Amino acid sequence: MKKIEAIIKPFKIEDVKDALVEAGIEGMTVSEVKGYGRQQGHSELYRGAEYVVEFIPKVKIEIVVSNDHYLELAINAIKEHAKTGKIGDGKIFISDIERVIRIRTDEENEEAL
Amino acid sequence: MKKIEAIIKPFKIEDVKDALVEAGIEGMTVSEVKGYGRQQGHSELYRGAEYVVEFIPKVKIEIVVSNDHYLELAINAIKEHAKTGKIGDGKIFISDIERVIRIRTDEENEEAL
Amino acid sequence: MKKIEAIIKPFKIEDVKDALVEAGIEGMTVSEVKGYGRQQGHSELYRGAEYVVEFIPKVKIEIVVSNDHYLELAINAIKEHAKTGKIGDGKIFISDIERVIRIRTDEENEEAL
Amino acid sequence: MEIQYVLDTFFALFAMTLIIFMVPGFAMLEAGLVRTKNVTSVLTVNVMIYAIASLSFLLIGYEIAFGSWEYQSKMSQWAFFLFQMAFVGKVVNIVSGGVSERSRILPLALFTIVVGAFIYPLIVNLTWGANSLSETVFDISGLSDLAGSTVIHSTGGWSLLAAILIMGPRSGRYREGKVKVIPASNIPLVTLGALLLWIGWFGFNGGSVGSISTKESADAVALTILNTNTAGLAGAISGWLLTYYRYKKFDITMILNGALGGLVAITAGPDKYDIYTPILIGAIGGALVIWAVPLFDKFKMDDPVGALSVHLVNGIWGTLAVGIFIDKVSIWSQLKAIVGVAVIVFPISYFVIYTINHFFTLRANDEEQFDGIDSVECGMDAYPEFRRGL
Amino acid sequence: MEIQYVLDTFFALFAMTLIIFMVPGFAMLEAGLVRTKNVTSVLTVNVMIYAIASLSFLLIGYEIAFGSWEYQSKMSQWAFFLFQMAFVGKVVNIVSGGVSERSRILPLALFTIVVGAFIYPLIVNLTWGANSLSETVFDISGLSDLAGSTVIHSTGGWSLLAAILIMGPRSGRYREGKVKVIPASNIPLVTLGALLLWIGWFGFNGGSVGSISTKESADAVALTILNTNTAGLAGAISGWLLTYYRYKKFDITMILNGALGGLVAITAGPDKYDIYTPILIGAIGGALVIWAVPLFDKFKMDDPVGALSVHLVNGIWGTLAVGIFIDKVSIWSQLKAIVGVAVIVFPISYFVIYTINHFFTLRANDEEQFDGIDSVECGMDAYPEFRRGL
Amino acid sequence: MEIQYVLDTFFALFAMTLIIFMVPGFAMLEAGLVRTKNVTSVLTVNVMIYAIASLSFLLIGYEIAFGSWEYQSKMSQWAFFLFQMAFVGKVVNIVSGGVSERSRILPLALFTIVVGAFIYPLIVNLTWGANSLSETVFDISGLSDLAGSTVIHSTGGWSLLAAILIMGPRSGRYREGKVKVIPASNIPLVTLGALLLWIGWFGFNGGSVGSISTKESADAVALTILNTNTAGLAGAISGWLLTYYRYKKFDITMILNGALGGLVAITAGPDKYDIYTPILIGAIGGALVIWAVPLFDKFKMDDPVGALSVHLVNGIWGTLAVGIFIDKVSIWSQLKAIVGVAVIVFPISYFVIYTINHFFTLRANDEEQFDGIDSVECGMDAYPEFRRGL
Ligand SMILES: Nc1ncnc2c1ncn2[C@@H]1O[C@H](COP(=O)(O)OP(=O)(O)O)[C@@H](O)[C@H]1O
Ligand SMILES: Nc1ncnc2c1ncn2[C@@H]1O[C@H](COP(=O)(O)OP(=O)(O)O)[C@@H](O)[C@H]1O
Ligand SMILES: Nc1ncnc2c1ncn2[C@@H]1O[C@H](COP(=O)(O)OP(=O)(O)O)[C@@H](O)[C@H]1O
Repeated sequence: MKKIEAIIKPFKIEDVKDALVEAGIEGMTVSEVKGYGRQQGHSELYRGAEYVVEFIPKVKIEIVVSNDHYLELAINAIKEHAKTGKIGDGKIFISDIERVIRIRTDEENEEAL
Repeated sequence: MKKIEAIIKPFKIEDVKDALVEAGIEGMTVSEVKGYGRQQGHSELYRGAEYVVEFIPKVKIEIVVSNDHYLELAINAIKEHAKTGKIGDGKIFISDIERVIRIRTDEENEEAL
Repeated sequence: MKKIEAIIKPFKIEDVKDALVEAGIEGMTVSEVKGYGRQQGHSELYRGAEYVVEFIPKVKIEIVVSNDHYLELAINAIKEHAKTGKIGDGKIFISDIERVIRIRTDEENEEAL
Repeated sequence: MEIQYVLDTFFALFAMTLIIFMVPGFAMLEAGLVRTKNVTSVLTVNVMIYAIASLSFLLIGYEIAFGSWEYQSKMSQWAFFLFQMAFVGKVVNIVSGGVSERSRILPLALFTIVVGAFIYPLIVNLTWGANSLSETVFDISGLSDLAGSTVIHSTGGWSLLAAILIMGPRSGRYREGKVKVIPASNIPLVTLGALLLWIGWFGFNGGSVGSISTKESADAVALTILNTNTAGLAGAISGWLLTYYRYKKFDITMILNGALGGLVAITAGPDKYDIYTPILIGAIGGALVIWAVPLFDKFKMDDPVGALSVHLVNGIWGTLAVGIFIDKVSIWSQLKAIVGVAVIVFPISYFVIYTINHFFTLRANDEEQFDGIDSVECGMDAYPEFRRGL
Repeated sequence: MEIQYVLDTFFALFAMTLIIFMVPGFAMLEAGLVRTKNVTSVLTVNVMIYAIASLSFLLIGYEIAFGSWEYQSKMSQWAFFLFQMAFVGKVVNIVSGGVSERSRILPLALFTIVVGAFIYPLIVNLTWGANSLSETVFDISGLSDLAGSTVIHSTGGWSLLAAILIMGPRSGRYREGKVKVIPASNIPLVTLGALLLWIGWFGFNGGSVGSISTKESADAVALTILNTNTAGLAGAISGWLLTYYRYKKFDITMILNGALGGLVAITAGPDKYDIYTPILIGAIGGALVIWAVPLFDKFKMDDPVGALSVHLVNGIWGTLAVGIFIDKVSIWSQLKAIVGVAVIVFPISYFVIYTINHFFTLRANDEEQFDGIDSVECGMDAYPEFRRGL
Repeated sequence: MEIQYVLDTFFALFAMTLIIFMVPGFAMLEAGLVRTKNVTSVLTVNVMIYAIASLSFLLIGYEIAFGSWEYQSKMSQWAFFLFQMAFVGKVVNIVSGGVSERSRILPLALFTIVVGAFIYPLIVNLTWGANSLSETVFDISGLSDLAGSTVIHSTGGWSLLAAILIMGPRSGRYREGKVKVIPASNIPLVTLGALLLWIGWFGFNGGSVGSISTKESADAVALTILNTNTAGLAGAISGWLLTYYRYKKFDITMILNGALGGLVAITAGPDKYDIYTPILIGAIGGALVIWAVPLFDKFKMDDPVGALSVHLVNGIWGTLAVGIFIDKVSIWSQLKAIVGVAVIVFPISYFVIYTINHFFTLRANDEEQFDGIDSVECGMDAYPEFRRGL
């Protein structure tokens, strides 16, 4: 089983979620993070002084999938719908998951997804 | 060493933490996330229009354990105390950790846990 | 490719970020978490009753690096700049990443970092 | 006589002060109703409106409205001015509230000058003031409107209608035939703001009686405040029952909008009713809000704070109500004035806003709206330390 | 004479307006003290109380309390009514505050009708008003209570006691013999609310003098406001010193509750003391709050806002204090009235709440409490964009 | 005569009430301007200042200022006291605001006693009051200062200067020659607070006329309030134009500080100007704030709320302005008083704060500042459920 972690721009989350659901991905976990990268933060003004907010709000999506088929579907859905072409679109990281348990039913692995 | 990531219902966090501590797990990291899955979001009302909040608040617990003994203890503690039997109880994901460092002492791996 | 997850004290984030950037690490993702460990939470007062806030605010830094050179650089930067010597300095976890994609360009792996 | 002069001056200052509480009132109400990313700009606009509209009225508008600074002599002319000045900003507040979350600040400031210096003073001139068009076809001075159901609220409402037609809805609000719900970000502020407005209304309507220094006028003031309050109570309750009846939930934004609707509706004649009629007028006012809010949405007239429903719809209803319930007041004079104000204010506002929009672009574009007006126009978050959820 | 009529009318309207600031005052105080998940419902309840209690008093309660609308002729009857009406909601506010975070809205609304139309008017009748039971054993009109230490605050307190006994504590509040601390969610709102209440008290007590139009009454009003304020100051300071002495920390919720305790305690006789006695009365008032808050917790009487300690305990203390410090006032009449109000209000309230509870279930169940009353009853978050922490 | 006594008493109480709205005004303004981790302690300090300063003035200060309780007989002595008492806390508010986010509470409380009981009463004695040093070289009673540009605002400003010099900046504020920006945490509170202060100013300045009971005094009061308001409007607009001109953004904290600067500047003579001069005085006042805020930062005088710029700079400017614009007022008397107050208040304050600091350590250390004064001093978060962002 694989875990996909994608860091995307916050305003893309609705589109990406819809695309994932359409691709048959039924579960995901989302959290707010801040990113630091090539994209520059925006400058704010306060009492006559300007300053740069360095960490940029991003959304992180975590999806665990049971096989390569869904892996590719998910990656493609994210790539397609999170892209704006402008710097800061984010990254996708894939890693290995050894075991999955559904708490409600004690089901394990593929069945738990 | 293994990493346990558990997504649970927020109001179970106290119970689960107590159970983990009792099982001898001394450290954990917790964060708020939003989940999307089979559990349906609740509907809210605003100025005469109803709408559904799709992402449901969940809590994510991350625990790194040094061996299978603690792994099983932790999994059981979570399974037992996070279960309500109703949809949306959440999932447990297990993956591999290669190396651990305790920043304060520079200790590594088992000793760092 | 490796993923570094470091849990540190919140007021160290600026220093650590600067050190990482100096070490040539160009991207990272940061989030707020709460920690439970040996460090004791502080006590608060409310209407004549004292109580302990058990979960302590921490910051989690996630960095994916392409090779061992950067891995060591990053670990050292974190170890050095997050250390206060007092309990609760936090931990660094290292794990494996199989694949990385930059959403904007479709570049993969080393090129995507 | 001197003592009457003193008392009426004191009373005007008291009433004025209550109305000024409507400045934080509107500011908090609107800041609570919009999303956090637009809060700073909404607050900036509210402060700016008070400053610019009042100063425009001082420098230009007052003399247009009342002919001269010596318009009256029964109280201190400064107190009379202050009381009148307190009204001006409210007209623009109605407009700015209804177009919030998508409007740029500078063009709004320009429009504020025009309203404070010309549009509102013109309407006051024709109704409460110098009456320069008397005995022409535009003579609407037959209007019976104690504190401005038409003069203030409808005037603001027609201007807002023009602004909404020109600016369009917030981006993403109407998609594929569906209304996207955009919830208020801070309900305590909404409540605080609405309650401050409510209190301000005592000054608005009570002060409009114009004198407290005789037994009769003291009674009139007290009755006015009583009836004003009663209509607010009834509007809240009718808003409450109607939403509860339909949704089995309590929607405090609608309850408060209902109360405000009731308050607008009573404003034309609180000194004229017995103490029970305002229950009916206010309850209908509240019901009109509950009915109008989704209606305007159906026509894709996006109004984040419900200003059209509260001020325009109930401004009309309240003005008609005086004609309906009070024998001595002709419903035809009321209708004539309602229409008269509409045909003056709407086209002028439309023209002015259209022109301003042409040179300065009132509407923030979609990307700016996504990022929030605060970051584009103010460079300042309203709540920078509070983490914004998904 | 006419000028006195005018002045007293004006003054009553001024005092009434200050009291109405207590509506946002209570709303903000309570919204700040409860958890974010219950804020919308607390605000809804506060607005609803003002609307329903006032309208009930207008339609039914006022005539029960004062016999007829012509009760007095020294000021505009409408002003007199408005001033009296401003009190009613406060009684229910005391109750709703003390049972917040676990009560459903509809049954509270029903109880509000009963209090506004019957229970509170009955107590007023017996003390300040028509005095229908005069010369019976229930005659408590010997009570000396300027602005309601007993009539308002104890009445609300006894009702609240009944409500708490029937409803029980918030779920999870008392576990295995330990008190679970549930911190306030928004301290600025708590502070704003308490300070608005404080200002409202000037109107409450000052206005209760009933006239300002002679030299003597003007002095009495000024002394009343001075003493009211002083007791608040002293209550704050004593609350402050006592918590600091015990915990070496400054607990602003206790400081503010101390101030409110002092204000309740002075309310029975601020016109009668010299200018130093209120320091003592207020300081004891503040101390009583600090002492009573943990005490009620010991008896598992869960009161999220400290209403029992502020209003009931200090309502009793303040009423006794007049008997203690003022020669002309008999402490026995005071005691008789305290007990009289208790034996009238507590059983009636218990019966009414019990009955309402039987048909409509006042208490939200554990799951609803966990999710928050807002989502169950209002379907609306108070702060939907602010992410709630663990 | 009696009716004048009544009217002036009533008016003083009205004015006093408006000033008390400045208590929540300052509290909300400062709570909004500091970081969330210091909000509870800022609120605690604000409440404490009101309690302690007022009580110190009641017990000691008033007689120092005015010689005796029988100082005047034209209105109720209690009303006169209340009006004067309402001023005291403001002086300390200026100080506490300017040193917030780094000061401990207890030493501030001690300083509050000294200001309320001695320093401020001394200055009042020399200017508005008993004038004990008349015909000495310290006689500054030639000062023309209606409501305290010098007596209140400069006094507070000089004390604050002493405090800032002794305490130093917030830790981390000036690093390697750069100013670290520390944004306000809650802009709606800032706005609410500033607007409440604005309204309070009507009472401050209007009430300082001292009487409303004749035609002349009624005119003077109304003119005073009009001019006060106008200067605020002009200050807001000038603050707005200047920041917009430089940064192409709207900075509401500067707009509001500009308004407050204008209000401070007009305070010395609002009864003396015609209705247009305040536009100039206020606009310059606003501009001075915009210019002074970065200037004080250049000298590393860290003032989170801009109190030096608003109160000290404009206190001086406002006092001079009367000398400049009003023929009858000598600019030399004004200058003498400005300097006189400076050489009295600054050294005394410096000495007192230095001594307090020696025994009780005013400044929280770096670690405490990092954690926030709330957790160290109050043990209580202002917003415990809102998750604090990075
Ligand atoms: N090496 C990395 N490790 C973890 N997160 C990263 C890394 N590089 C980038 N990110 C995340 O991806 C986001 C986008 O990266 P950025 O360099 O700004 O743009 P782009 O991905 O378009 O090149 C960052 O804000 C950060 O959250
Ligand atoms: N494939 C997945 N990847 C990541 N998180 C998931 C996945 N499936 C479910 N989750 C998380 O688990 C939570 C519970 O899942 P849900 O399907 O609602 O109920 P249940 O686990 O009882 O079947 C979701 O809200 C989501 O946070
Ligand atoms: N086994 C673990 N799994 C996950 N997170 C951990 C673990 N142990 C510690 N942590 C995180 O590291 C933080 C610091 O740990 P703590 O035991 O308090 O101090 P120290 O690291 O100095 O021994 C904790 O607050 C928690 O967030």
